[in-house]
Amino acid sequence: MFHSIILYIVGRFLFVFINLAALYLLIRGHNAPGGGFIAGVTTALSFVFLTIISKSGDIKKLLIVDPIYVMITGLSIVYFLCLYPTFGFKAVLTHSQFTPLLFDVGIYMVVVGVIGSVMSAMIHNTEQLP
Amino acid sequence: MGVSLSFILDGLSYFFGLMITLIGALVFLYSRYYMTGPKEEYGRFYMYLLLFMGTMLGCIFSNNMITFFVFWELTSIFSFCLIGFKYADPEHQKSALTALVVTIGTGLYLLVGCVIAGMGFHTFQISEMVSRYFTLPPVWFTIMLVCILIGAFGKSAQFPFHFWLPSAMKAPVPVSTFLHSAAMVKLGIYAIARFYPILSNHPMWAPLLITIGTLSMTWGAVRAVLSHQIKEILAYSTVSQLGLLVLFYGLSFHGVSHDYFHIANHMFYKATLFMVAGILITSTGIRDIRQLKGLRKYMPLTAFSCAVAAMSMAGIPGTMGFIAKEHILNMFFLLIAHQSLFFGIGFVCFILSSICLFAVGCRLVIPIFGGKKPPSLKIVKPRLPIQIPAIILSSFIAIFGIFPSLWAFLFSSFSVHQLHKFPMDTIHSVSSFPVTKAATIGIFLLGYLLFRYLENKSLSVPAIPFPTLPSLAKLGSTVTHFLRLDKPLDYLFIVIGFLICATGWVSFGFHQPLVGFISDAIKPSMLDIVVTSIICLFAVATVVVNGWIGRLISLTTLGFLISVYFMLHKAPDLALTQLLIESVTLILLLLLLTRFSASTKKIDHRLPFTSLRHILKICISIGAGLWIISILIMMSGPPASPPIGSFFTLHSQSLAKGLNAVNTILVDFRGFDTVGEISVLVIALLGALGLIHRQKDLFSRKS
Amino acid sequence: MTSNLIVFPIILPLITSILLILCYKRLYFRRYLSIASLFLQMYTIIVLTTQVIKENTLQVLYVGGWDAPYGIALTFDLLSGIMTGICVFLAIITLLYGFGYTPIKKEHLFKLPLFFFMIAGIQLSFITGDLFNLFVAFEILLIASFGLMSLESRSNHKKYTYPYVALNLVGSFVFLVTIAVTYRLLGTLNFADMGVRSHLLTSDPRLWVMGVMLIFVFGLKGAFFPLYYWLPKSYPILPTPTGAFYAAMLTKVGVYGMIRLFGTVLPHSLGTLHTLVLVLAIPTMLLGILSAFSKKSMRDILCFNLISHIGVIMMGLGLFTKESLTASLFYMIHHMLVIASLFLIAGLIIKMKGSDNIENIGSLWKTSPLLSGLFLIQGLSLSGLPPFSGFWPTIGLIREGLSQGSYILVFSLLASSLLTLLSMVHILFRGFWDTQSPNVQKPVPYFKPMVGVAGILVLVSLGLGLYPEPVLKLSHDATEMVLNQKAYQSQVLP
Amino acid sequence: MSITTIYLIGVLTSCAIYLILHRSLVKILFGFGLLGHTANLILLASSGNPNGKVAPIIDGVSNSFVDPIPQALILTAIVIGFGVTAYLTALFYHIFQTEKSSHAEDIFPI
Repeated sequence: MFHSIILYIVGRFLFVFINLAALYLLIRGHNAPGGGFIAGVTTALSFVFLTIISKSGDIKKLLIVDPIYVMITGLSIVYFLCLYPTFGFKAVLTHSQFTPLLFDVGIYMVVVGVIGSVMSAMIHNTEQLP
Repeated sequence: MGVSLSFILDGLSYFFGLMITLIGALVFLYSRYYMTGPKEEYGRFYMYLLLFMGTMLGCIFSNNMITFFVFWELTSIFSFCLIGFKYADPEHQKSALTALVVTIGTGLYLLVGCVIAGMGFHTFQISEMVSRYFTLPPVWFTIMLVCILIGAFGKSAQFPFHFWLPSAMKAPVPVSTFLHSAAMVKLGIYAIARFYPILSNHPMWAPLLITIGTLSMTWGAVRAVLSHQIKEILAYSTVSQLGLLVLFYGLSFHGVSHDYFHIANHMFYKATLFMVAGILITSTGIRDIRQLKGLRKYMPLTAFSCAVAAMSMAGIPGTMGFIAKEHILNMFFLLIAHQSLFFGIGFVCFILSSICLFAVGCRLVIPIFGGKKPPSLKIVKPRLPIQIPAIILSSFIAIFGIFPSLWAFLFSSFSVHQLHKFPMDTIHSVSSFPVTKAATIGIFLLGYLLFRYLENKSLSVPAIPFPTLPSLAKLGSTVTHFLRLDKPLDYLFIVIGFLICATGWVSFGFHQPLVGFISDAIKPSMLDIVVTSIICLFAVATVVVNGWIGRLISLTTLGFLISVYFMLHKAPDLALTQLLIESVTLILLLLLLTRFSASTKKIDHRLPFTSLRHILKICISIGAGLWIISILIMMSGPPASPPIGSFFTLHSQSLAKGLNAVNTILVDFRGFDTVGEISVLVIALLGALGLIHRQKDLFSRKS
Repeated sequence: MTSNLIVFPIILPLITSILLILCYKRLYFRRYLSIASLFLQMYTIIVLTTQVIKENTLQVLYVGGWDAPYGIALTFDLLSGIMTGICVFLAIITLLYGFGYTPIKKEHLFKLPLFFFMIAGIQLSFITGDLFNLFVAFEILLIASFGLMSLESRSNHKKYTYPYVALNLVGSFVFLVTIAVTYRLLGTLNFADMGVRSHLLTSDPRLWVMGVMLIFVFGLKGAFFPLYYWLPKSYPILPTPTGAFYAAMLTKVGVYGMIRLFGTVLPHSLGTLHTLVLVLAIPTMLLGILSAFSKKSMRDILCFNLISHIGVIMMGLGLFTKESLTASLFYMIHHMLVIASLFLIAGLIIKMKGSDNIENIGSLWKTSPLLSGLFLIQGLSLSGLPPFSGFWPTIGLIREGLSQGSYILVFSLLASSLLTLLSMVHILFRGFWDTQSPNVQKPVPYFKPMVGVAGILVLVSLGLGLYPEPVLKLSHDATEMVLNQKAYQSQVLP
Repeated sequence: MSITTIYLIGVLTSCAIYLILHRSLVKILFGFGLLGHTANLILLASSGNPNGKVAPIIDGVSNSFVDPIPQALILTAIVIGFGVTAYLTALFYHIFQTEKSSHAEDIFPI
């Protein structure tokens, strides 16, 4: 869309930086402001940003996989975490040691997937139109 | 619920059951030769007729008020099917509809009556009600009485509801024979007889029955004389006779005598006449009696049965009708002599209707069968079997008319305690009162004169219009239009307006607490004032700025400012989320609007929205603001109980192993909400993709 | 106490929808999977309900192991059992029917996933015991229903999704405001805890405001009088199988919310609120049905009938006695079955004649007697005539209406019943009896199993009419459970 | 809650309702966005007075926190609101595309 080589190089640098920040937000979410949703939106924003300044304008290429699959993986993690405690005869969604983080990761993936998909669809289709 | 399938087997139900099966059987025989048409229609006709007869019997034998009502309504439904048997004809549809609406509509009153009876007597069993006390206030008893009687009147075509019966004459003749002489219309009479022991003590009983009965008797007889279509004549005379029966029950204080005789009389002669009418219609194809002449040579048997039946209708000696008429005349004289002159009005009406019916009887026999057949009239001679049922019925009329003691012998054991008078007086073939004799002779004379007078006149009465489906459709469109259901743009106005009115009414209704609460509102800090004013400014800007770019900028800035506001209110998670989501939304909206800005700009100069709508818009939005302010003021009062929030800040660390209470709530304490929330995201995405992409583009990796 | 089974009616459809998205290429497998999942769900519901009946107490699940009122409690009582059970039953019926209705190649990939998400939302709203969770449940089912509507309607009809979306978004906004008011006022979101705390302040005007706002929220979902605008133009744009499910279930969620909140949560002494519902019931009953006469399409007519019958249910709700609520509940069960089957019948007509405009069909009485019979039975049933299923609750409602002296309501009930009959007769005359109507298209032989599926539904509702006792008892017990606030609170709050 | 918050929310509601009653779909879209913000602020208002309290992040020092429940609810509401916005955007995208107009009168003739 707005392709320029300098912007793109800076963008790639920023992209890595933003994603590191997102990772940080994700991990510390349980103890400080942050968490899966915030991190997810951050990552998704970085992808959107990169897409807009990149040549092809396709998030799907950048993400390697279709964001829908990212979303489904995240959703599966969350639903699995819902059911997982029932095997140990605990109430649904009872958390143990690492599961809160995993839960956040699930949310993170869903958010990345959803925002990525909807943005890619909008960009893709608005370009296609006359 | 106290609804059970229990049956009542007493003289009353036996009698009605017997009569209905008798006439039913004859009608079945008759329709075998009457009905013509394809085989499957035939089968359908018999199916309806059988179902109808079954429900009739069910109604008569049921002891439970609710099952009684169930069968009652079922008879209406099957009669609807029977009347609308020739379904494709709009006229037939109209009559079927009229019958359905009247009988079901009045049936609903009966339902109300039944329910009240169940409430008052604490049982739905009719047989038990007689021996119980009505526990509700007396006014309920009156309502129950009126409701049950309305039901009965509707079914037996009494005065304000009588119009469905003549209109139902579009049905095939066997249907009219069965439904409109013998079975369905008698159901109302049956209901009156059935509830006589329960209801007749009420002071409203007699006046209601007498008034309605007299009105329908007279009106029916007058209309019968003035009609020319043979089935219409019969229908109106049925209305008249049913009115007479209703009147009869109203006049019978402290027990009824010989009601079976009257009912059987009417059933026999009316069924005969309908069958004769059917024979006439099939063999000549003509319904107007003015065109029929000199038929006796071609169908002597029919002429005979018609004559007997018509004589019974006219009340000529030797028929059941004569005895019945004398009986009622006697009753009137006794009442006038012993009770009051008030019954004189009823008496006069009775005489009047008897005169009319005499004339009708003459009209049905003398011009049709007497005289010479005009050559233009084409006749197919009726076959013998089709004439047999009418002959059987007419011979009953003659036999019981000549030997009334035979009737008494056969049916005296059918009398029911609490309904009938005991001991019953015997029926005489000739009355002992000289006044009665005089009155009878007077009726004959005047009736014959009336017949002669009307012979060469053709009077007609205009039909009363009945609201039908098209008029309902018109009303429906008016309602739809008035409610603005066809204007999607107005929906939001109405719904938000209602919200403001409904809740505003409550929250403004309590002034005092509001005033109390507002004093609790805390003083804002300077920073607060500045931030909120800037947010307000941008909110207003979003509304007033021209062009979508300006609006979008205002809206986004507002979103960022709200995250500042969240920060001020000690909500860092919210601030962060708001900031990020606002950016994503901005990009999303930009993607949408950059594409479509051209098309939106194009159509900007157009007629301004109607000013009324604009004013309304301003009013509603200001109202909404005031509404929310009133709610917030109310909320700013002290909480009624301590909120559970402090639990989480206390235990977040120990129980959920997290320091950020908001996050522990989201992930742990109320994690299920979060599961739902991300499902919502996924759902919204699926919906959005379905709208943006075409089906084949989904899941494709190509761009 | 871990009765984890409670969560299965919610989590099973969620997982199913993930699987359905994943195996988007195996068209037939998707169909088998969805039906199998629904049957499994049905099984869990039956197990739960029998447990509830056997122990005569509700089942509670504290999600995450956090006791109420701090965590989210899912509660499953007899009312939830009835509602979830019917939901799954109707989902099975409409899906099976839909498989015949839409050719497999033309079925949108996201239809089944969205449908299952919607079921999850509906079931969650029947099961949850937490106000905010109820909001989430509503959002799940609403957005899924938006999505499904815009997915399944024809391209030029998709715009009619907008009024539906807009009005429901306003409803969501008000729901959020209500939650804020509730939390500020009572300091809790759990139903049982709300019940305990609201009993302390029955004279507080703030409780009234909260109640009225709740009536707005649920009334909007349940299509009460001035709030039903979203309904008549949105349901008819759906293909009939989906439309049948929407018509049967979605409004009932709102009604369920009313029953739950006014029966279980709020003090029963808030008589003014009940009166408000009663006052709204009259125009809902009458205006709804009157508008039906102005419509030509069978589905339009059915939608307006639907509104009118919501009014009938509201009447029982507003009278607010045990008997009237029982009648309402029974009526609701009856109505879900009947309206769904009528939609399915309309679908068959569309398949046969290419349209459900009653002016254009005609002569069905002659050509397809089976269909006519089904329609006649359900039409009479819809108008509450005996001996069909609508009749039994009508008796109860009349009785309660009379004993509370609400004559106008009884009258409107009877009038709406008669008018419903007329509107059914209207369809019968134009659509079935008339033979002159020009056919839009040549009649297409319909897929036989579809008639069978619709027939099953008709048979069930016929059975309900002829032998109402078990369901009557069930709804009576359910009402008793709903109204027994003390038991609910002691069960949920440890 | 403070009086400024009350007025702020009042103004926001008025503006939002004014926008969603508008004839242009773009403005309606903005209106719903604004309405979402308003709902969040109202939810926040239910947590009461924030003065003298700290954010609900346990630091071991302070013991007077603002109520975390409304914040958690708002987070959920924001996410749901985003979902709704995304869907609405797509719906309007579709409407613009098929109707070639963003004016409600063209789409639903009066």
